[in-house]
Amino acid sequence: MGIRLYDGRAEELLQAMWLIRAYEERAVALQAEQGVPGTCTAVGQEAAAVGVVSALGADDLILTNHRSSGHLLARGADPGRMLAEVMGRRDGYCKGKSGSLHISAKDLGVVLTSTIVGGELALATGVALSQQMLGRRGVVTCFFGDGAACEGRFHESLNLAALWRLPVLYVCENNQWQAFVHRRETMLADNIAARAAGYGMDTAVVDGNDPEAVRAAALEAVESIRASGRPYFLEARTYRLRGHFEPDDQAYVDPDELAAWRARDPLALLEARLLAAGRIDADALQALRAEAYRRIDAGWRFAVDSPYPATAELTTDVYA
Amino acid sequence: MGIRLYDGRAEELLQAMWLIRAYEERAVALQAEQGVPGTCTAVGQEAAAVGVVSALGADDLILTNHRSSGHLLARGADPGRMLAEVMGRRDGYCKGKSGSLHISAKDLGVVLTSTIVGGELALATGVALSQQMLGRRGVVTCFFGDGAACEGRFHESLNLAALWRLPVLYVCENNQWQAFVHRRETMLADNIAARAAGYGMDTAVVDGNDPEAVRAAALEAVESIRASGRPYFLEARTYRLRGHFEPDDQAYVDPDELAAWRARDPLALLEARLLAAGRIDADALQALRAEAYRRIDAGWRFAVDSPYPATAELTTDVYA
Amino acid sequence: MTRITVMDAIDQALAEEMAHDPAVLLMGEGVATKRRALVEAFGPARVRNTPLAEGIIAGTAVGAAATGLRPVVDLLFAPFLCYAMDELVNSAGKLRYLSGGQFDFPLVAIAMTGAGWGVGAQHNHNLEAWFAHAPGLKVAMPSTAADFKGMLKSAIRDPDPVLFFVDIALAYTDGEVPAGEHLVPLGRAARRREGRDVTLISYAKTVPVCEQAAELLAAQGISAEVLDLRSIKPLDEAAILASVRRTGRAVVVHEASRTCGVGAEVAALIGEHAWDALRAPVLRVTGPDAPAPASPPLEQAYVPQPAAVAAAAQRLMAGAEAAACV
Amino acid sequence: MTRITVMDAIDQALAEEMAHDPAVLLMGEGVATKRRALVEAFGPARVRNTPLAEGIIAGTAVGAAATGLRPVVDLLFAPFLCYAMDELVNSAGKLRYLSGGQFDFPLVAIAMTGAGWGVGAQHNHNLEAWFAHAPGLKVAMPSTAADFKGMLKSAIRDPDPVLFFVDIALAYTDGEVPAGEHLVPLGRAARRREGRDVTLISYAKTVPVCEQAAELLAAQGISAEVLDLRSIKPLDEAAILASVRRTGRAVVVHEASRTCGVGAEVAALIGEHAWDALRAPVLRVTGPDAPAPASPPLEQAYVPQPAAVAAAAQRLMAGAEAAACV
Ligand SMILES: Cc1ncc(C[n+]2csc(CCOP(=O)(O)OP(=O)(O)O)c2C)c(N)n1
Ligand SMILES: Cc1ncc(C[n+]2csc(CCOP(=O)(O)OP(=O)(O)O)c2C)c(N)n1
Ligand SMILES: [Mg+2]
Ligand SMILES: [Mg+2]
Repeated sequence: MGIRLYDGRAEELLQAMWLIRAYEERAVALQAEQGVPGTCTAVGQEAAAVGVVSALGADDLILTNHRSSGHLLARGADPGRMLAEVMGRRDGYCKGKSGSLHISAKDLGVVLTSTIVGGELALATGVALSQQMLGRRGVVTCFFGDGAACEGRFHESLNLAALWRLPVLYVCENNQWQAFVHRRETMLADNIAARAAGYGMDTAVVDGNDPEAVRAAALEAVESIRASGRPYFLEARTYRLRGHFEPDDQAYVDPDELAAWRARDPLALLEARLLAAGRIDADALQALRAEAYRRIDAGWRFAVDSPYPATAELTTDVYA
Repeated sequence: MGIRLYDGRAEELLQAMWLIRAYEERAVALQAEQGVPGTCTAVGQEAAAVGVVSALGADDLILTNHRSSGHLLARGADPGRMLAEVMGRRDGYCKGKSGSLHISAKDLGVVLTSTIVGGELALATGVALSQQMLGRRGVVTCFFGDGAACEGRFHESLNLAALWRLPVLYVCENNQWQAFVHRRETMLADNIAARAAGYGMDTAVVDGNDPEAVRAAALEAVESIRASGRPYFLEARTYRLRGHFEPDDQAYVDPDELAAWRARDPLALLEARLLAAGRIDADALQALRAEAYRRIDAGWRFAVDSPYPATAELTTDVYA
Repeated sequence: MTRITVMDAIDQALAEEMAHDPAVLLMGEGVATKRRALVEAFGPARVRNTPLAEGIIAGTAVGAAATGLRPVVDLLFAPFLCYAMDELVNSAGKLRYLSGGQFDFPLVAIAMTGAGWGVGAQHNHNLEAWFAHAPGLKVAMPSTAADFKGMLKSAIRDPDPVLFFVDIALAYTDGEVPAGEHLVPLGRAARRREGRDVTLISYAKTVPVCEQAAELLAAQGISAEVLDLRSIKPLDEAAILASVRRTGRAVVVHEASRTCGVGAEVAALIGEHAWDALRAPVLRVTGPDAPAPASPPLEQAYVPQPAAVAAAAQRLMAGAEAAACV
Repeated sequence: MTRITVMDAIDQALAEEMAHDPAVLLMGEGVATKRRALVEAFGPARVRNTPLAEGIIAGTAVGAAATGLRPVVDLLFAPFLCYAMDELVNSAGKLRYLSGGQFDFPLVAIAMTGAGWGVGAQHNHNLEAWFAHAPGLKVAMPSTAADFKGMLKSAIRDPDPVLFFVDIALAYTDGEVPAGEHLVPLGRAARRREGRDVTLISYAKTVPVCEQAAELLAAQGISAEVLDLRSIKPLDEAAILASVRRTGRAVVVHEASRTCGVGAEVAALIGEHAWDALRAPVLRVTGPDAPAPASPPLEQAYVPQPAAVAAAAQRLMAGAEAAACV
């Protein structure tokens, strides 16, 4: 499976979002029922991932973090190889060595995933410097959370990217949570984009639960970067509908807040809009969902059939 | 010698500034002529140091960095013990173990000096947390440079201080240089205070070469912190008139820029203003300068008479 | 005596020390969320969630420690300490010395470490040797619930900065903890099993591994002593040397990577100071010089196994030549 | 052969490698100010002053290395590496492995280290053991101008991340450097002096200390071999073992703190693999487990001295018992 490119039809976006949702449901079930290691799910954040990734071209690169499944799947990653990686199998994207937390897929341009919060921010400037110095056209999209925006690297990365005019699209998925701490407990300001503007880059804040809005904002951002050579900051306001890392009972979450955001589930929102506007019918919707679950089923079968790596792999890949 | 408190008369400020200037001239000469280790001099920045420190009370605390002599001397530090420290003698403020780069003087409330750029920013929040939790009144003044404002800790420190309402007076001495790199090469913005405002604290920018202006701004800042319990950010715009660390030929400095700032030497500016307004006469000025040099001479004699620490000191003070 | 898990032992230590000394406070990403009982008992000012920024969490602790508080910071997983090295090493470890003794730094930094959760090398890296190598710090890494409680309490009362590592494989194991005030001093090893022929020296999760190896060895008529270092710095040199002087042989075991690990230090120390008593080389059984993989079977292979420890001891018993061909 | 200083050797290596490979670039706080000749030769895009932020300098290097460039970063003084540990250790050291080999990280991080300038422990801290302990990194620490040049060139060409330490006491010493292309491989020790009775093993500034100690010993009829490790990781185990197998005795010398230092590793290795050949314990002569003081006489006392090294060797010659009473 290769890089997935989008022409922007709503069905494409919805399809990608359902693939992510179905993938996460499987990952949750595998953890709960089969003792597969837990994962950080992107449930609730599908629109942000798909909206941004759908705006990227084949040359563009992506850096992501611990909550990467949406970015990977939207980019065309094979759910089978992702599940194999989560399960520590040989056919995972990283031979099972990464597990769920640092999946990179170089062929898809998803490079240098770091689960150190802030890690992706520190590496993105270097990837963008390569693009700039080697005359490559692709924009470097760096996904990170509101938590990462508290790390010093946020400041250092944005300052350098602005100063050196590096082609970075910073995408902050502000999902209101930083593991078990609410964003409100970590910063006075309500939005992160305002800070980014202080470094001298253009910024936008978008409803992260509306994939069409995110896509439009991301297209504008990418265009701006290609035209100006300067970085751009896009904040997608969204919500982490499940816990931080499976399993997580979310006992610490304010039920009203959670309910309010559940009512804004990005898949339901998009479906309702499309149905209301007659842009899709119920049968097509049904088929699209079924296809997503079918693909995840097939992926899961692939993953369980994949063997564990040989013990000798313990010490390979350390050095070139 | 104890903490020096100021009633705000211009002679007081000028006297403190001359003491710093005379001290630095001696430190430069000792390095050049006697092989004493080099220092980071505060020549050109005397007004910023004296203006801020003169606004502090006896309970207030100071954190400083590698370029600390102005802050220490303004606070009442004994030039003899400072020179002894620079020379690695037993009677230095830190028994000779610090050398010039990390001089603390707990008795004066000058605590936890770190020469790691950004170090003072990371420690200041903790000192302020102690003040807050232990019900102490003193404001924590944290001196740092425009370079430190590039480190991630700047972001982390300001964010936390604003969030936890810590009584920190951040004083950025923006002296246009970060060792051998001009500030322009490190950030797009021209001033640092604008960024600080983004964390949710009051800010002010002041002419760092005018001690009366700095003092007025610092008094307002301290008052604001005491009243609101919230941090405050004060940027003093000034210039490093000598090199980064002695010896330094400043070959990399734009001569026009240097000349323009030399013309704004803070001591000369204040003297001219006082003379013009009849607030001081030439004799008093002369006496005041002579006294500064006399005190530095006496300090130097004290320092050279101080023995080196015993070799056993190599491994004392590591643990409590 | 009551039987509690290591996690509960840590909770008890925190609660007791917060009750014992109002200067103690706890900070970290999620500590107030995860330890509601402490928040309720001691209030939100003393149990603080923080922004996601290890550097300033540690820096705040260091600054607070020097000026009257006794902070405990939970930095979550050991690799995240990489963001706090300046504060821990350059400030907490050096500013007492560089200031000529003007400041003390009574703080504890807790971090989880070690294989067991399949989370990979950015969450699992045994870094205790770094902090042992850096001056001015102390390092504790217990293996039993009782020691977790007693050493954490001692660490909180200690006037110096202590890195306190929690091996995640031990976190939910349980053990007997004495009732009432229970303090275990830093710097003292514990003999977990007596033996005559060889000393197995270890700490944290590989202590039980050594105990199992000792069982295997016993079945072969080899009497192995098991020494739990508990404290990496200060290191209980006297206990190490006394044991090896008796047995004449030693295997040092830990999960951390071999090169410049604690095992190197212990082996070098024994060589220097118990040379005359040694009947065979000191061997090391350690994790590899590789990052920790996430894949469960690989992760298990990363951890020293009882059979490997027993095999090393057997080689020592078979004679120096066999031992040298490792 | 021409005689140049270590600083010039570094300059030459940088200039030659930048000419040799257009992917090489140099970044750091002040590199463009201090190395005008390189800026003129290769342009400002390839020789870049940076903001004062070690973390992002290192992170940028790591990201760039994985995607086609070969960055060299000057991080100034070793303690400042504390701000870049995540990028160096968690990213450069681990992401090759964690990605299943998808990325290479051909980068060099240069840092000054060691006593000599009276600048105190926040500018002077020998941290090479940390990076040897962390997986996936290489560590070079030469002692001669020729090696500084030849090893820096090799480090820049190496596909893996290399920490390259410059002992400040050596920076302005000079030495012969071969004309023309001069590459010294990583991972190979150099015998600086042949000897029969004892091997003095060291690196960086303490290599000349060992050479002086060997002179002192020669005057007493003791023939000391001096081995310069040059590369801390990979470590030239074969050379170490071969020498000790010949002499039967070893003293390991470095300025870094003792606990868990490189000396511990070398001593442990020798014990494990040359036990049968050892005629006496392996001794260490190292800097203390204390921060480095600024005071000039204290700072000198921090550094291992020739007399101390010679005394250790004499104790070994006097017999194992004397040696063990250190
Ligand atoms: C440096 C570091 N600190 C802490 C963690 C543990 N951790 C993993 S994800 C996470 C929350 C991250 O919050 P955010 O950046 O907002 O991303 P989100 O999980 O919400 O997508 C934390 C604390 C980590 N992986 N790295
Ligand atoms: C973390 C760190 N990086 C680099 C240095 C070396 N250094 C010492 S002072 C200095 C410049 C600091 O600039 P700034 O913060 O503006 O303070 P100034 O020297 O101008 O007063 C540098 C790069 C250091 N001490 N610490
Ligand atoms: Mg978040
Ligand atoms: Mg400056």
